[in-house]
Amino acid sequence: MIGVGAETWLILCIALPFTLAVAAYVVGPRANLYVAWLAGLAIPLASAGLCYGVVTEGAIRYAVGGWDQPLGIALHADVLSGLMVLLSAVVGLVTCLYGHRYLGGADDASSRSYWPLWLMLWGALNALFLAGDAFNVYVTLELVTLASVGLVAMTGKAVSVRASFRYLILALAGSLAYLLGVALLYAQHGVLDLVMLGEQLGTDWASVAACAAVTVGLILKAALFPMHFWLPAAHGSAPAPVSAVLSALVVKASFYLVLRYWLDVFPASVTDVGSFVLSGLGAAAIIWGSVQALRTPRLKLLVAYSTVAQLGYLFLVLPLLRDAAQRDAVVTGLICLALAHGLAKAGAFMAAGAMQRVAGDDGMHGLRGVSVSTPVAVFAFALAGISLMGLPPAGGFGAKWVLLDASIASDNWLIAAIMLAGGLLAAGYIFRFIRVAFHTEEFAGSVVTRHRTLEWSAMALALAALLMGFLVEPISIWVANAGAAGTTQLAEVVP
Amino acid sequence: MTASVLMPLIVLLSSLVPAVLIFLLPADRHWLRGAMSLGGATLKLAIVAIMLWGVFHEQTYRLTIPFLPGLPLTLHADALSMFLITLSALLWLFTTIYAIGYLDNAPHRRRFFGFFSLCVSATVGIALAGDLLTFLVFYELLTLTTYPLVAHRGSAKALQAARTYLTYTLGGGAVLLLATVWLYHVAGTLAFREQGFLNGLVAEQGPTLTVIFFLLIAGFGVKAALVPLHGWLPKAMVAPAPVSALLHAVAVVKAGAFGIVRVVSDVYGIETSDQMGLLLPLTLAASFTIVYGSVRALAQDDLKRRLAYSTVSQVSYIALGLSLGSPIAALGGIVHLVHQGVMKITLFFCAGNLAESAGIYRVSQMRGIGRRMPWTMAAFTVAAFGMIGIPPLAGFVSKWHLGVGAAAANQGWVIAVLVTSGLLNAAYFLPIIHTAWFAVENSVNGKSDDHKDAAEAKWPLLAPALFTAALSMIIGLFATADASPLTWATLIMRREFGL
Amino acid sequence: MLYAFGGVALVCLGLYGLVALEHMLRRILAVNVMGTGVFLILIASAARAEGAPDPVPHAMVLTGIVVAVSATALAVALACRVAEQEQEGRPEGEVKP
Amino acid sequence: MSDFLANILSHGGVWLLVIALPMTVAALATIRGARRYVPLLAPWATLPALVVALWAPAGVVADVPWFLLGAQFGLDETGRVFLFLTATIWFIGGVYAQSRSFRDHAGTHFFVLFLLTMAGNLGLVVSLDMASFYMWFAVMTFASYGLVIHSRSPSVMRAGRVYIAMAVIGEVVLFAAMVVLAQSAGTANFEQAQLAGVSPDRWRLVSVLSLLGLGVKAGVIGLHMWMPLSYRAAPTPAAAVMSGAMINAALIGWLRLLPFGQVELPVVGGLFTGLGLLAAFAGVFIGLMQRHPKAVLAYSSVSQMGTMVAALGVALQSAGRWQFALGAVLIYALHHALAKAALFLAQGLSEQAVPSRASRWLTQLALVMPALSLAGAPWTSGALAKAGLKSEIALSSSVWSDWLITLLPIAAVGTVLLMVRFVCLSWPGKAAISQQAAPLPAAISACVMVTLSYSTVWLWPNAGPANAAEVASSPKALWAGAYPVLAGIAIAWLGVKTIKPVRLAPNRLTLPAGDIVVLIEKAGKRLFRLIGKQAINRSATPRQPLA
Repeated sequence: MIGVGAETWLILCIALPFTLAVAAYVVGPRANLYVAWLAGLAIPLASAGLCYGVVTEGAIRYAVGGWDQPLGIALHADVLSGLMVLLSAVVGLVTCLYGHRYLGGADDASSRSYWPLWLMLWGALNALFLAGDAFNVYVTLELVTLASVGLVAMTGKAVSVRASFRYLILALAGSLAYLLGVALLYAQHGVLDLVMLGEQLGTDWASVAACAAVTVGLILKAALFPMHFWLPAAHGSAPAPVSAVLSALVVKASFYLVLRYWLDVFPASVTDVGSFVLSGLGAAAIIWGSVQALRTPRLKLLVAYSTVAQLGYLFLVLPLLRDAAQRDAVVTGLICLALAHGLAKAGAFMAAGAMQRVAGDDGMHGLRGVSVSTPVAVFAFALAGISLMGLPPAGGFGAKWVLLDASIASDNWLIAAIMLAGGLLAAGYIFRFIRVAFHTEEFAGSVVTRHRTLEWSAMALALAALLMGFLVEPISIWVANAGAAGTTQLAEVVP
Repeated sequence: MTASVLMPLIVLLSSLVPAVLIFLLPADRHWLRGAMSLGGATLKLAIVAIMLWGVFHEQTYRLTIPFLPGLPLTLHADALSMFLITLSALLWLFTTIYAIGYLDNAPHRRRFFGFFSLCVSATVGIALAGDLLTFLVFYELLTLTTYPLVAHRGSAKALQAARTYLTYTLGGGAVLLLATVWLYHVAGTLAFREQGFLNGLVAEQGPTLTVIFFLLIAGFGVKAALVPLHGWLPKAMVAPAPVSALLHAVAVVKAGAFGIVRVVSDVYGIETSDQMGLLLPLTLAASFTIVYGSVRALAQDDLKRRLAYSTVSQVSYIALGLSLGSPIAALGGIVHLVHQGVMKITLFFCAGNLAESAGIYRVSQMRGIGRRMPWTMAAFTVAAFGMIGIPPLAGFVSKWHLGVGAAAANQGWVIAVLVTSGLLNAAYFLPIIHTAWFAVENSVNGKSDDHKDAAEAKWPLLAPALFTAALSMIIGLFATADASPLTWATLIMRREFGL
Repeated sequence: MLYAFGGVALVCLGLYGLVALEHMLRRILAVNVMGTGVFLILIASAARAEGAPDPVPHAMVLTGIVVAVSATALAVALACRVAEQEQEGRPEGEVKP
Repeated sequence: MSDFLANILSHGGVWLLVIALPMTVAALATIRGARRYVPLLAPWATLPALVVALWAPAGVVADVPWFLLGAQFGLDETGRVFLFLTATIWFIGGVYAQSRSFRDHAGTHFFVLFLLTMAGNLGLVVSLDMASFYMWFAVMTFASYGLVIHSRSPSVMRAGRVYIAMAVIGEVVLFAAMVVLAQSAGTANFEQAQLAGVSPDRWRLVSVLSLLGLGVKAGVIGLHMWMPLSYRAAPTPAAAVMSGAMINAALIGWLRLLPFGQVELPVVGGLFTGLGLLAAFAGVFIGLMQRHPKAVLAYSSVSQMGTMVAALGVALQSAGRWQFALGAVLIYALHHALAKAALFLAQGLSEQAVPSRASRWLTQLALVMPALSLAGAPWTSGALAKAGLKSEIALSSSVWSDWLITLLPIAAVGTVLLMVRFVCLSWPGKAAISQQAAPLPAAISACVMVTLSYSTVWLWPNAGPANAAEVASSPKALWAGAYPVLAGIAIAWLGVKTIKPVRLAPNRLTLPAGDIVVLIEKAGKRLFRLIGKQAINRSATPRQPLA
């Protein structure tokens, strides 16, 4: 990172994956291995560089090609986006390893389309996290959608194709709702830059309507209850590395945008009613998702429903943002929760994939006693589960702690209670599987086709999620610093 | 300086590292695995011995690891933590020897010993926790690491028991988390301090603190098996004998009781909580548990189940002692932490021996087994007498101080509870002893086939049982000697009451 | 203003179609109708009281159309795949591409 | 020589020897090669205790602060009496158990339990602090369970159940008493506790609790049910040590625990006296209706202990004359212990086949002599003990003393009746002569016991009032000893001759041994059935064995 400015890393974060995606497409499956290695090393390096720069030097703004607003493409990196980029870097790195092994480097259609699509998705995600204006966000959002739909449909199985179609249509609808909101914003204020928009927005009906349109569009894509129905099918039917990325990163992208808008753009326009409606939906998502996860007959569906539930947390605590004293804590908690969930869920899906490989199927019944043949994967799943349950020392625990503290401080007891209940429900479905895995019944699947790389990739992510708890403190400091810096900036602007 | 940081770390790592290595080791390297387990246990014991000396001479051992904002993980060795850690280090060594013998040729040994070591690491963490958050972290880790042990056999019954266990303990953990966060919010700190850290807040935050107190007690009460939160314990009996031993004597139940001790003495302070009137409900709950557990134990024919209900009853002595608010009673409660552990682990070792060597699972199958397995039953007898509270065994020493403390607190009815409990303990232990030693094996109905070819258990199973039985006699017999648990507990009690 | 209301009407129509229609192709069309509505609103917002219209919304709509086209293409491709599989009569089976 | 002995005996380690030797011998049983020597060595394990009791200087105290809760062992005059009688009876009981027929039948484990019980009994005598006392008390109680149920027949098992249930109740109540006292006094040392200025309220509580706790051992009326059953169930040597030595554990417990001579407790003292008197009469009454000689002896113990409890009650009410009262009680205890042990041994002898006419005479003599002593006939030790006790009661300031003076002779008549009944029941018939080898150790030990029971009290230094021996030999005292005996024999003779049912159908006028325990068992069974039904229903679903 020495000698290289944070801007450079910023550009690289976006440019590298897109370039590699094109390269992978052009060169074809022969070079899969090299592409995988290159991507797995270079992009995380760039992401880490960016993140380091953001943390040490503060937020960065960059106008691509020197074109400034409103026509140019503004990039904006702060702690929030930096950490999200880092998350995608970590998950991406492991996904590269895992994907390479999972798809076996075979020269078939799925392998051929996987690498370009996945790298494109990675690039789109980075671009989305770093986008600085509302329209750019729309474009990257659509890019993410298209790439993810392609990945879901990759195997060509009927189930996944149907799921991907449904996903696509809903995602498009969500994007359009978002775009509608952007249109309203632009019509009124004539700017698209997120920071500038935030300074102009008020409580007038147009702002509120724009806020509503943007939020509805985003929560559709973030699969918040009751608009979650497309998610389990899409995530459950995709190949494991794809599911991991979808659950860990793609839905997180939409949530990131919600957070970004609510923090930077809408604070003035968001009404209490609105935030409590979202909170209520979040609560419903936690309960509904968990209950479904407790009932579903397939492991990957279980994990997918868990995503529905976990996303609920992110929305559950939004009302706490209204309390200025708790804002930093809540942001910290949300970031940590998003990161922890990203790592843990990617780990869980990868573990599920490894087990599915051995068992030939991810039906709960067929996985009985699977701990005999893939102990590492089961262990990884359990470790990831610890984070999902919010038990110490996992990142999920740290996040929950901070959020609980904030909700108690602002007297939101119901939110605290639901958070705790959600943890217990999560324990219910995680251990539902562990119980199956521990069953003494002779394991039906093959023991020969064990893939150590798959299992250990899952383990790496799960461990990362487990140790994420120790990052809560630094993150809280960064957020506090950024918050302090942000307010001074504002103070300069306002007079 | 460095030693003060290193020591707690080594104690923690001496079981954590073996655990990780065991998981990484190929499943068929039994010898190496055993060596690592035992090596770790021995190392831990040695370090603990050094730390004991240090803590006695007022040295500080403190290690902080940044964790949550403003709340680092703190490992801190004070007199109370050394108490639990010595118990767990010592009994871990025995249990490891026992488990190696017990699980000879059993499947999934790698998993078992891995989680076994993890479980002890969590216990060590609980013992060394310097604040409530650290305590909570290791407390939850303990829940998670014991689950695979309870479910170890993988039978439908074991899985069901493990599920019950998990439901109870995670529920308790959630309550605990809420209470801890709330307490942090109210007090702004969670670091344990002798005589509590809430003294200044009682005036303005009294009701809130009361609610938090009961939430905390409810949270810890699950593992400490306070009625009505005890339901998991008898079910968890399906686990293999070393696990039961660990659950009942060293780790889980002890963690709950230790949590109650910490809350009462180092969070609220015994005197403060007494002034706030928090202790009487705890006394009532503990008393009820003591009597209830014993009554339920009476009706059990299954040996381990009977022992489990006995644990329900006995562990509440600890809470009872703390709740009386008098130094002597607190002394009795704290010392029972170790005494109950040593005695109960003996009983479970013996129950395991009976099951393993003679296929005996029920009291009614034990007729005359004392002749065939005299050493096992001798150890059992000693421990059972200790549980009843017969001198010179460890249980008497605890009960004596509890009784004197109750009299000092002018709570005569607690003595009645102790007396009742002693009667009931006798009522469910003496028949076992009678059956084993004096009952004639009846060869009618072919029942004597139960243990026709039963011989004494092999030495890895027998030696730990005999040793802990001897220990429970020694710590009772020499209760007032230097370095006895009672002396150490006196030290703790002095510091807790600021005497 | 008229354009804007027309746009809103189109969005509503598209939304209704999205929710009510079953057939894949129709749903694709519904999304497109909705998209057109949004574009219309954007264009309408470009109108200014005096002088030339604001160019930015035009640029945005242009980009939006590109995105919409590619998305539609993907959707149609997926729809074709589904239709193929249904014709082969094994909707649950695996299809070799 | 004697200096040397005194030097050794005043060393604290001697207590270790007294207690540890029996346990060491018992521990030999775990060594395969040494096992067969255990029965042989058993009686000799009492030797250190005997030597200490006879020759150790008083006031030898060993503080053992690291033991239990800080223990103290030592010997005072009270302890000396009890140590002597305990060691003697155990020794002789041990010798009795050497009889070949018994030893072959009993096996090593009987002797192991015998030795453990012995250790407990000796230990509690020399313990001067509560925890150690309680410890040895418990060791004695639980080890003796094995002695009681030695023969394993169903009725014996029932006796064992009753014994252990009552004993445990006694144990835990005693625990409560000690705990309360230890707290109130701030010390667990008996002597310091008596001097600690504990409030009378606390003393009352402690006294009542100890009356219940130790009362089980002493057979205080209401808690006596186990006694007839266990004495009957236990083999002769065990019954002898139980009735002679172990029963006195209660007495020494009270002497150590209660504030005699320090605090006057009129109400509690009255309770002691009342219960004691009740026991003195009820024991006689129920004992007369027993069919088994050992049960008769058991009820006699109830009655005799009642007398002593009554005397203790009187002493509790008048602190002033305690030193003298103590002497009287000690002598009475010594007398009763030795005589009762002799009776049991003689009874055991009477059950054995005897080889010759001479040995039958010997048996008959062994039966009659201690019976007379217990009855308080002139020139017996009983006469001396009773005289001492009576004079002390007369001098006390208790409101009960007049009553006692009146009632005790009547109780003495009752004792005579009991003894007549006992002798009749165990009188060896003519047909019993056989040519089998004589149970020599048994015969010898019984005879020695009888002799001791006569001589010891007279020889005991400082026994009772200084001129007790002279007083007891005076014509007045002789008459006082003789008339209850004569009256009793006369009543017995008249009763058998005149009252038809007694003569014709003695078996219909009986009460079951253990009297109210039968009722309690019935009530318990009914209650258990009530509760048990639900429990059984619940456990009806077959449980898989757990591991």
